[in-house]
Amino acid sequence: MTEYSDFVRQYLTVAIFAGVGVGLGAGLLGIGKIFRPTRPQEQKYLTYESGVDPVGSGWSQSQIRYYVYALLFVMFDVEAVFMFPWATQLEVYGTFGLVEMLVFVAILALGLLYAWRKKVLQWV
Amino acid sequence: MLVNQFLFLGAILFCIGVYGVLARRNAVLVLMSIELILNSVNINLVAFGAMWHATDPANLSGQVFALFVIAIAAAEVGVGLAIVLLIYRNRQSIDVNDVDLMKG
Amino acid sequence: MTAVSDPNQLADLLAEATDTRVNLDFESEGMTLNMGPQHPATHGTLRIVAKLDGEQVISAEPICGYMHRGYEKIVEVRTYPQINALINRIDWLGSFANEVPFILAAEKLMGVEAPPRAQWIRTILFEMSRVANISLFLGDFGLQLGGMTAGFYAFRDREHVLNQIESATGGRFHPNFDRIGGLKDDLPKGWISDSHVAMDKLLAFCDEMEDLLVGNEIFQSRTRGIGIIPADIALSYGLSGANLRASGVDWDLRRDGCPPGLVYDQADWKVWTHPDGDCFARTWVRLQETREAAKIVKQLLDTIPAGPVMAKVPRIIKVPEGEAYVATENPLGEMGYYVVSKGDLVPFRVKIRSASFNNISIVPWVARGAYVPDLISILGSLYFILGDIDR
Amino acid sequence: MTPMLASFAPPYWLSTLIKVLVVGAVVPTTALILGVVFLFKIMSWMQSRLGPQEAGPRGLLQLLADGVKFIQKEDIAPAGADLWVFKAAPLVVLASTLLLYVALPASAHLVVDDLDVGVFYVLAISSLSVIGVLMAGWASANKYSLMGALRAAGQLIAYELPMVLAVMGVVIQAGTMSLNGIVFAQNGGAIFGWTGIGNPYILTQFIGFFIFIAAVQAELTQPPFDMPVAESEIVSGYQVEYTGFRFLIFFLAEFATAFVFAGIAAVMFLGGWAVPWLSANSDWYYVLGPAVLFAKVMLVAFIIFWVRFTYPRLREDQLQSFAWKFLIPLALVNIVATAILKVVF
Amino acid sequence: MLALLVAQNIAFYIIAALMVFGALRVVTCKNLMHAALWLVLVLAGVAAQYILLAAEFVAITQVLVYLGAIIVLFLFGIMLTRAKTGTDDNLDNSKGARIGAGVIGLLLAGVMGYSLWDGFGKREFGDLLVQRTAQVSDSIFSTYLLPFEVISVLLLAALIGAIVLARRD
Amino acid sequence: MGLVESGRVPKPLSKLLNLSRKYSIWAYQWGLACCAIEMGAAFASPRYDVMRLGVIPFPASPRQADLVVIAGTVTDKLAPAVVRLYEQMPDPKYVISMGSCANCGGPYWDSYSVTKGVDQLIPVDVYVPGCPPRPEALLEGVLLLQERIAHEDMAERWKGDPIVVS
Amino acid sequence: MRTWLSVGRVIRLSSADTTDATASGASAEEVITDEAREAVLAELTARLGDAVLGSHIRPGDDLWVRVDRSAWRDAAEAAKAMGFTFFDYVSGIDWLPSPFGRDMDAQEDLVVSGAEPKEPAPIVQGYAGGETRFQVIAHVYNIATATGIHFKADVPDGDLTLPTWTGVFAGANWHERETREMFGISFDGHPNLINMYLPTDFQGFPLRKDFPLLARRVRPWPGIVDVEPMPGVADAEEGDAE
Repeated sequence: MTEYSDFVRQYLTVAIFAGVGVGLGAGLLGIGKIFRPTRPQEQKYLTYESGVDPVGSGWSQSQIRYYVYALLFVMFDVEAVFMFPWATQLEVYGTFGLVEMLVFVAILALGLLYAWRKKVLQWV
Repeated sequence: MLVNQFLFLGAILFCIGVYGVLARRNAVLVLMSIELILNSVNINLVAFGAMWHATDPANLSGQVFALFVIAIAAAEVGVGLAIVLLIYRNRQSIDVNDVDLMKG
Repeated sequence: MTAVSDPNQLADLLAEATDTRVNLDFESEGMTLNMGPQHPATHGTLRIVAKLDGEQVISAEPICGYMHRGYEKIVEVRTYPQINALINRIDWLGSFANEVPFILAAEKLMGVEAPPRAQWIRTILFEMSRVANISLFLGDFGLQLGGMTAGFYAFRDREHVLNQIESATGGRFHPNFDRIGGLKDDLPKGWISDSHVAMDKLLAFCDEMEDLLVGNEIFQSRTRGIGIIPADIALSYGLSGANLRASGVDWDLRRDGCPPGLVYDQADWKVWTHPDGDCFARTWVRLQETREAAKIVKQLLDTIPAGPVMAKVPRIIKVPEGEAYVATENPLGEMGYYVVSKGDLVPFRVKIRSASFNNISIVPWVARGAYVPDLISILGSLYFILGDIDR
Repeated sequence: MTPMLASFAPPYWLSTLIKVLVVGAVVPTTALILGVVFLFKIMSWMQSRLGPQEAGPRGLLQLLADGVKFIQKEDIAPAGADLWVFKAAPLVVLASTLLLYVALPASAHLVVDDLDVGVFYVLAISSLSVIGVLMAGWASANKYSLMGALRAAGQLIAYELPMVLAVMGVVIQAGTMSLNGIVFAQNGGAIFGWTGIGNPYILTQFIGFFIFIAAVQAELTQPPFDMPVAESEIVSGYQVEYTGFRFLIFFLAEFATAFVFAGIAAVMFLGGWAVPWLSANSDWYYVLGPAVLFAKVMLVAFIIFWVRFTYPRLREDQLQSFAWKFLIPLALVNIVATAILKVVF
Repeated sequence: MLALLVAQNIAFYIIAALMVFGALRVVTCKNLMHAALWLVLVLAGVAAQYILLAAEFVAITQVLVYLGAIIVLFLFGIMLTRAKTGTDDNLDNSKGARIGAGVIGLLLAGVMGYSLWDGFGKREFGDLLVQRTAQVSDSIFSTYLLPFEVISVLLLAALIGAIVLARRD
Repeated sequence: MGLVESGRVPKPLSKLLNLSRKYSIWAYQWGLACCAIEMGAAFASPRYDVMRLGVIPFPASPRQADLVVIAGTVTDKLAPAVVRLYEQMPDPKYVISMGSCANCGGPYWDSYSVTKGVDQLIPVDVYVPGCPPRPEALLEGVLLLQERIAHEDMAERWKGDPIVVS
Repeated sequence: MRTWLSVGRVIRLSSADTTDATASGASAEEVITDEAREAVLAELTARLGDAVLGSHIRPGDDLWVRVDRSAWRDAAEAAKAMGFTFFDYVSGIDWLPSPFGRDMDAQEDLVVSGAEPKEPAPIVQGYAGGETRFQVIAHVYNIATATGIHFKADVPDGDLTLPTWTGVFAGANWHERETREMFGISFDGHPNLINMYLPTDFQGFPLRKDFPLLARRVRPWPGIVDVEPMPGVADAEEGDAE
């Protein structure tokens, strides 16, 4: 039971730090708010675009390739998730664990190979 | 803590997710709602896992199942968004009501 | 891919939309990226409007005129010596080199020739401004591609040349040293040996740049095969200087069309060309050119003849009636002055043919289909000076 | 003195308060140190300049002056911006940076949380800053921002993966994910039975170290991977519209992240807070640990910044290919090789 | 002991309230980007609940995969389909459909609430044990070895499918 | 309303604030004409190295800048952009007009397309004369500007006369 | 060293072959005619026929050819076919003497020189003659023979248009835009004839002689110090400079 409470406390600290991170930034911004001037000018709030009126709307249909990269990332991220527990316990599993993971990695590596061969890893 | 706390939370999230799937017409939002559903399921799984683990320390089925669900969710979102993008590219719209590819 | 497929039509639409005052939103698909007039990539106030599909450029249109100072009109109301002071500021990096073709054109109309010593010094200073100009290019191009240290080294070593120019002419930047019929002054004492030292430093700088930048793998991958300009296209756009030679055209006005008054035939040097026509070729040719320029300077320093630096010319310069076109191989490329005189104190009409104007006019052609980061490589390697485009 | 320190067990709230205060002081300090030392001093030295000289002795307070100045700068949000998202984005980045410090051990006990899943936690948290970046880029309603954010996100996720895979070798060797556990494993390790210097994993995992440093470089969006903030094309990417203090938060977060990543690299590959000749259980590390770690961090940071000031930048597709076609396969091969060696020996 | 229990419950309810609020915003808000950011809140809350349930590894996995990767996918999806900066009224179905969905949701909630209460009542967790990563690993590599390998095939299939879909040709 | 602007800051604090502004002048990279190269030499050349004085030429956008050096000819076509970029800078902000063209039109005083002095468009703090001024002149201008900032009263910020480097 | 008369010769100076670098100026001076350019002119005349309205050769230096404006584009094509592939520039000339007094200089200057604002002088065209106030001039180059041709064409006041060269020399695009902006001469078939330098709402064509520089009208040139009083006297006072 004590183990559990220690465990939760560890993560309570993490949560506190997340709060502190936001609070620190917000607090400093608050201090800044006391000091900083506000001097509205006609063009101050226009979007910066090298000094001219924004041309066209601000939106881009950026290419799909970013999406493919993100997708590949997700898949391999999941792979890595399964790899970490395996890595800590490899000594216990020995050859058996090694073979299991090799199969796992090989199957996903096929995916990378596929993407490579289909040329989605390079620009059009 | 009660087991039901978590189960109820899961149930509420599940219902919100169902509402989202039915009420939204933007495909990306529909996918987000599905994520809500999957997460509510995961909460249930982990809660049950914790419950059984407390009695049988060797039993981690709940967590492992949650891991598998996360993996499957990743695959689901990947393919789902790819389909959405494909639809967007072809029709400049991601309104699920407009998508009637299957109808002749 | 795009609604508009005809490049000309697209360019028109684009130009319409990018007018300074009226910005039409003609966007059908994709995004219009605007760079400039305030943009680090445009060395000043050029504006590039690129229509993008993702990161790929469908078309890019340079908008110039932000630095248009009306040179061709102003010179019609200035006397020849006044013009000489003014035109330094066209290509502000190769300042002395701007003066020479104009002075030569005036000399041609007047039938005057500078004494040999003046011709030697002219050539030396001409090449020095080339070194000063292109050494900055090497650093700046590195800066454009993210290698910030190169820029600092360029500014550091360029000072050696500027010092020499300053001690000879009194002007670090805009010497206003050339005169019709010769030069303003003779060289100061000890200048020749100092110049040798400076040129050695610049040669060392070239080696350093080759190590730091041109030889760098990332640099090469950013420039090789990017922005290829074939020779015939280059000719029909009137590209000149290193941009033309990088496309494999063996053409250098210093060698092939050298006007009298410059003594390039007195030195042993080589015109470098590169067959590739890509950004790397342009950089490489420029690097070699800097070395050659330093070599020319060193050779000419050893052979300067003695004698006066000024021919006999009237104190009030009135150029006889006539028309003349003189072009020289300036650091940026061919710079020429078409001078029409009516026998007055002032020229009747001067057409300034500046190198960057032609060099940049190829951007819409060469940028089509490039990626946004390549646009930077292309712009950087074409190497322009705003004043030289807009005048 | 040291035994007393070891027996000092304050209640949770007090220890947490101390931790918060210490980390709250350490984060800006490390960011300032890295900024001044590398951005101003080392960079100037490499570029044969002097760098800032006026603010404070030899200009050492330059960044402090910058900080105070930025506080009094006007805060501008462009008219088209999504206000809340725009304002929250720097905080997300700052919080994710701060969370990284939680796991960084300065000695066996001088650590905020010695998590059982330390490495895993670090990797998970480091992927959070992507959200902040995408928020910033999207909310600015600026084309440069958007392009920069997309590039940054594409790059951060592309290099997150080599980073994850690079540390796998270390985890296999150490058999634990706890960062302190990794330090102990290195300190008490042996190279073919020789225990003279322990077993700093840089010797066996030099491929992992290389991949990790390259990935860190990319995560920090520094040259040669600084396409997302490339000045010469998209001005400064997702930071374009940020003024005053919000910009400073990005700026500080960048250096703080550099510090903590260098720290993680030092812990995982260079033996962390321990020195080889002194057992990791020694009480001396209460004092020595932070100093040793700091020295190692500066060493790693020097490598990172040296590359930064020397190389031109890679193009977006080139850096993606570099990640996917070189680093990731290499990391996979490294994992397999490490695993085989681990099982065989 | 009691204090811990109270603290646990307080933490649970705070997080749960945030999550429910976030989830409601996800399904109702008029701005795609905001919906995604609310989803971030919900997912982070889920990770926090895992921590409360002493499931460390899944919690961090939740952060790594959901917050670090899937959310990025969503954000890319939103940006690639060119969402508007401001609010967008075209995200929801007609009012009738929404009411119907709400009714279905409430009905489901009723049914599930009843059955859950019926099934588990006031059952306590008992003493929670921290579920360490090594145990998770042991479980995967013993009982669930086959599903684990199947996951890789599934990921491969998803990858290939998505690449085929996303390719531009 | 910020304290700094209202001038109700206690003396030691306002001194600190002034000092920080004095030693941290971020200048954004915008060269216009010939002077841009001399500005570049002052900014980037190891020989002049304006960073010594605390002028940091990092930002590429006006949003993070404190100082803009208008280095070169301002044409009528460019004038709207100059004004906009100036206005897009956050307060407090400073302007150095470098070179004859920016000061008064310089050698292009009679041209049909050149604005006769950037002070017609935006308020100028320091004028640096020369065509182009040497980098040292710009450094002198920066020093004078720093001098002024050190004794600046933010409430009175807009009332001083411009400085001319001579 | 070379004098002007030898310019037309190609002297390859690459370090490999510097043998013929010493073209003697003496022999060149004896040449009064320039056979190479005569030949170019002859071929152009053959290709364009009557369209060649006038020509001027400065031996060893340059060639001017005035063509009819209907043949403007044909001239470009002919030149390109003859190997003149390097495009240099296109521009215009306004031959109208400045209506703002002599050289549009300051009033003080006029007082010093004693000249009253005079009647507008007659329009006198330059080399290769001409009939109209506006002429368009273009330069193309043959890099194989290192010779250039200056083409000129008359543009009558009533109809300031000319066929475009953009189809022949792509680089003409910007030059024609510039010419249109500066002189108001438009080019038929140009794809994109918009302002190059000046804001859209700019009034007038700056390089026309009757476009006043208002700053000068308002305030005289402050820098005149060394202009001698009488042009006639000045001839007698010619001296060494420096």
